Amino acid sequence: MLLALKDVWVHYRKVAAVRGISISVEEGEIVTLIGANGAGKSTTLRTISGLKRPSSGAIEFAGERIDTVAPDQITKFGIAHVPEGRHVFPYMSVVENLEIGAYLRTDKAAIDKGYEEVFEHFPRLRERRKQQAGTLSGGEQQMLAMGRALMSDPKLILMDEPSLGLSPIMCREIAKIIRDLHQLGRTIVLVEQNARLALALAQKGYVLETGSIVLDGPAQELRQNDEIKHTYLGIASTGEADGKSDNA
Amino acid sequence: MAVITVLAVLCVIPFHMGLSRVDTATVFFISVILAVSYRLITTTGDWGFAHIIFQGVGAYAAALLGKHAGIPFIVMVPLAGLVTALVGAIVMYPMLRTKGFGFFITSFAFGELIRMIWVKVKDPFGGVGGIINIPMPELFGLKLFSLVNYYFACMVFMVVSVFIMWRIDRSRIANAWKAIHTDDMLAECMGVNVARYRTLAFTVGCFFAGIAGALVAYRLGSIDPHNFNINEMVYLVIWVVIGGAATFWGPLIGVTLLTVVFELSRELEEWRPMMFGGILIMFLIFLPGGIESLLPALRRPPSEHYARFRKWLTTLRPG
Amino acid sequence: MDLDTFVQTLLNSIQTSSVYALVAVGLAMAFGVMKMANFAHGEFYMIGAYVLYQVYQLWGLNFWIGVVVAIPVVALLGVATERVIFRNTGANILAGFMATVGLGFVLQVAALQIWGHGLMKRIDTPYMGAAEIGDAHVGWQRLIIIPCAIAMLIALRWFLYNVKLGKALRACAQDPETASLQGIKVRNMTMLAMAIAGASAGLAGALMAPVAAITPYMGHHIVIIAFIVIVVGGTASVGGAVVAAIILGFIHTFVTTLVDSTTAAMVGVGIMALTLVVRPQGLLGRETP
Amino acid sequence: MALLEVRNLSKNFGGLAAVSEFDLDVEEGEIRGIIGPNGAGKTTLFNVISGTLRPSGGSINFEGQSIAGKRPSAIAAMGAVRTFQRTALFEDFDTMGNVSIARHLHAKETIFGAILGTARKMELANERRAEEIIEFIGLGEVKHELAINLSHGHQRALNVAMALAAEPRLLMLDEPVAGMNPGETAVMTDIIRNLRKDWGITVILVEHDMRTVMDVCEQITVINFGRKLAEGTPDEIVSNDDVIEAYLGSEDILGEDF
Repeated sequence: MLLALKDVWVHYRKVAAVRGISISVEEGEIVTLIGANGAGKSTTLRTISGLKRPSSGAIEFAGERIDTVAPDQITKFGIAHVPEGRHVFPYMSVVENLEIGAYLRTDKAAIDKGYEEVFEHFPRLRERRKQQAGTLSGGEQQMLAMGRALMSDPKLILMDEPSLGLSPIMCREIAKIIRDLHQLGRTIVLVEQNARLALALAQKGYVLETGSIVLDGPAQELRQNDEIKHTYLGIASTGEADGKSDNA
Repeated sequence: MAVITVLAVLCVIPFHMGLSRVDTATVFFISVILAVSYRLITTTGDWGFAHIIFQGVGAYAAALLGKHAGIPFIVMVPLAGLVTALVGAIVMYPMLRTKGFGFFITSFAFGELIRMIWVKVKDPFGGVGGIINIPMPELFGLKLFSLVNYYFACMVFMVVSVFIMWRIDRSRIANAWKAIHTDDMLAECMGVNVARYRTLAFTVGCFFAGIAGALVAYRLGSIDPHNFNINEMVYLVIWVVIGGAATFWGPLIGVTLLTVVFELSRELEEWRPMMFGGILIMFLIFLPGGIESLLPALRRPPSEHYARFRKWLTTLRPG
Repeated sequence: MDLDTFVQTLLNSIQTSSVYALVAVGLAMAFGVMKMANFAHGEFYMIGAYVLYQVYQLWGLNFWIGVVVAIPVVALLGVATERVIFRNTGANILAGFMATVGLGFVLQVAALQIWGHGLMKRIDTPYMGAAEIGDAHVGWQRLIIIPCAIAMLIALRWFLYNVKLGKALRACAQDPETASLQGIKVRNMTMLAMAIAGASAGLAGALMAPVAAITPYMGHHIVIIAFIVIVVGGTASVGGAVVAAIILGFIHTFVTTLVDSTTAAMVGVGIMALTLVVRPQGLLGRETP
Repeated sequence: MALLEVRNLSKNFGGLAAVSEFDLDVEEGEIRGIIGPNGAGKTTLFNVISGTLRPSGGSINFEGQSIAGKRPSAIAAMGAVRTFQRTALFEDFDTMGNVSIARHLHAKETIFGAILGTARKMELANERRAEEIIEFIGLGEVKHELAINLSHGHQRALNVAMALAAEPRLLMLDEPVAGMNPGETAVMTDIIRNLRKDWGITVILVEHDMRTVMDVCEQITVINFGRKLAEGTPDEIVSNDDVIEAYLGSEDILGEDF
């Protein structure tokens, strides 16, 4: 097992944003956390990468406890975080953004290979390598944030809402790249509000509701499961909802 | 009860100490008005860097009107307050767009502008030389030139000013100010017109700064722009930081304590700025709430202090 | 204003702008990266001048050795300030500012005690003579600061845009949290910013020492100008600070020549007040280094 | 005439249209839900109506009077009061103190009144009213606790109590049950229902927690990409394909080659 969260609780002051969740990620798979907004998905990712300390529970990565590791140490373990809203460095060029992604690496040849790999996945970034990141479109910024994460040659990539605010065409492009990365053997934890998209990409899924896991299983099974729809739309149970919609 | 005791003592002491001490005590009373009125403005979260300048506005108003219009002392002091309040309200209008550090630095800019007007405009402000021969204050035929008499005049103004500000601090208006400090957007949505209330706090604070200024002008007999420079402002900030600004009593503690320290350190003349600078740094790092933040601790039982001490010890261990 | 006066004032303006730029650029660095508003920046400048006085005048070493010594000494002072003050006052800009006001007092008294008080220190001018253009003439010593300032600004730009560490510093200024996720230690970058701030203030102080009046209070005037410059240029913008330094240097010098120095100071402060009220983000907006 | 009439409202940030061509009618006595996916423009809409943001275009009428572009305090004085998504309270004051500050609109005091202490009678009336509100919201037991020491559920309830203290006719609640556990949520749901039943207050509810929205609202407006996506009863909304797609997303965009 590459990553394991064991009964993790996270609080913002008095509020429990994550209430005792346990998650396991095997090497080479895409695992998705889905749920309506406010369910605690982003908090979970921020806790894994050290931006937030869990108030209890354990996080293990490749057999090591990482729940007290500072965020600036987390790349050393091989974890890269693509934050929600992309957060590229707006006044730096595309290449400079990528260079910062490889900040802790020293092997020049490997870094150069990294650039090549990124530009292969994202040919658009090659075209715009000198452009200021802040002037890129939303989709291109998302690509850059993903490329920057790849530059650290991570064993695990955490992606927070990559489809947020993107047009369907751009979503599709991003989705393809996520699938490509998976086929090349990368392990990915994908947080998405767009549940159908996420479940189409992932092998395993967890459904979060107000900080707890309410449903989990292979993505294929979850796709068929009507419960998800009810979780998202706040309908109490299947039977009742069907009855109601018949009346409507 | 405690207040009455303090006042009684203050009434007796001028007859039992040297005249230079009486003058020091007079300055202390003026400082109290200044510090308490500064803290009144900070209750909205608006930490300015120009309060001394507004004291200067009051001083110039008193000096000019006292000299040229012949307005008597008892009328002039509150009138200087009103003039200062008016200037404060005008200056506050553009500053409303800023808050936090922006407000701080903007107030500094406007303050410097006012100060440079004094330097630049010879008529009526007298330029670098300032205004001399401010008429000697007189009250009901009593010459206030006598230090002891002036001591009592300032004491009365101090007591009345502090009492009024204390009443305001306990009112609903002050609660609205404190609400603005905590969360101005929330206060606004609860119906508090934030712009109006910030202006009100600033204006009232300036009114009392003006009173302090008039008292300074009459005490010195002559004023110039140097009386209201940035160093004086820094000392005011030090009083309020060290006493604390959260409660009404913080600045009083600060002024009292530092006046005593200042007097005791007379022989260290040259080292004094370093000492006060060091104290300011230490407080901002180790006790940002000021001395007043220690007061609740005095009420805690000793056992709790011991428990806290134990806990503090554990934080010292490495790892 | 006749032609000679104009040329004279022009030369003075360039020289003044260079000093402003050198001092303000450091203040802007510190403010841009971690919102550290350092009021003791003027005292950094003052210490730079005293270090030169010590090395050049008292020890009799070469002028340039004095300059080279002043840079690391004041840079270290900057790092110490970050570790002792800004690290503890944290996100509260105002508390950091006030603590450095206290630090300013401390440094003034320290200079007074180390180098004695009384009259201002006189330094033999290492470069005598003056450049003469028509009737206008400016002492060589005053002109030295112009190439030095340009060299320092070019070096700084090269560092920020071509060196990995400099790029990390810019990344931190733009988005500290995301920078930390890339493995950049934000604390170290903050210290680095303060070191650069100290170095540039120290350099400016050392270069100005022979022509300025060296007193423990010489930094007071310069820090106010530096704050005006960074407010007008945009508090987080190093480029803006340079542009604003040039503009204010010219305005200041010309107004001083045409009217007087008090009016010049008023115009400067007036521009700052106007900027804060009308366009709080400064001339060059939110651009970061 | 509806209590709140929003017509053709738009709000742009730079080139981005966060809300565009938005119409909304809320009738007196309604409990209206506004929902939408993350980043759909709910909070922007809310901020524009409550005066926290200025609209870029369109009109907002409350009781027939235009409130577009007015200060939040002026809008609150007219009777439309909002709460915040974040827990927003005055931490240094106790429960009573918070509600008492929120009575601001109904406790006019001048600076001279403050000095002379002439407002005592008015303050007593205010205090009684504050206690009534606190009891209604169920905070009687923690009346004298400092706000910062209250539990999260109590803090959120206090937010609503503070809004009530302004005596609104229209109460706009921004995610009142955010971060609450099921027990606390149930209590809040009851409070919202009773607001209308006992006090006749019209409620607009922006909420992530769909269960709560479906539970208490008769009419729901769905917003997506800043525009109105659907409007109707909860039953209509849950069976609306557009809404389902907005919430669950779609895998169709992946295309044939997936």
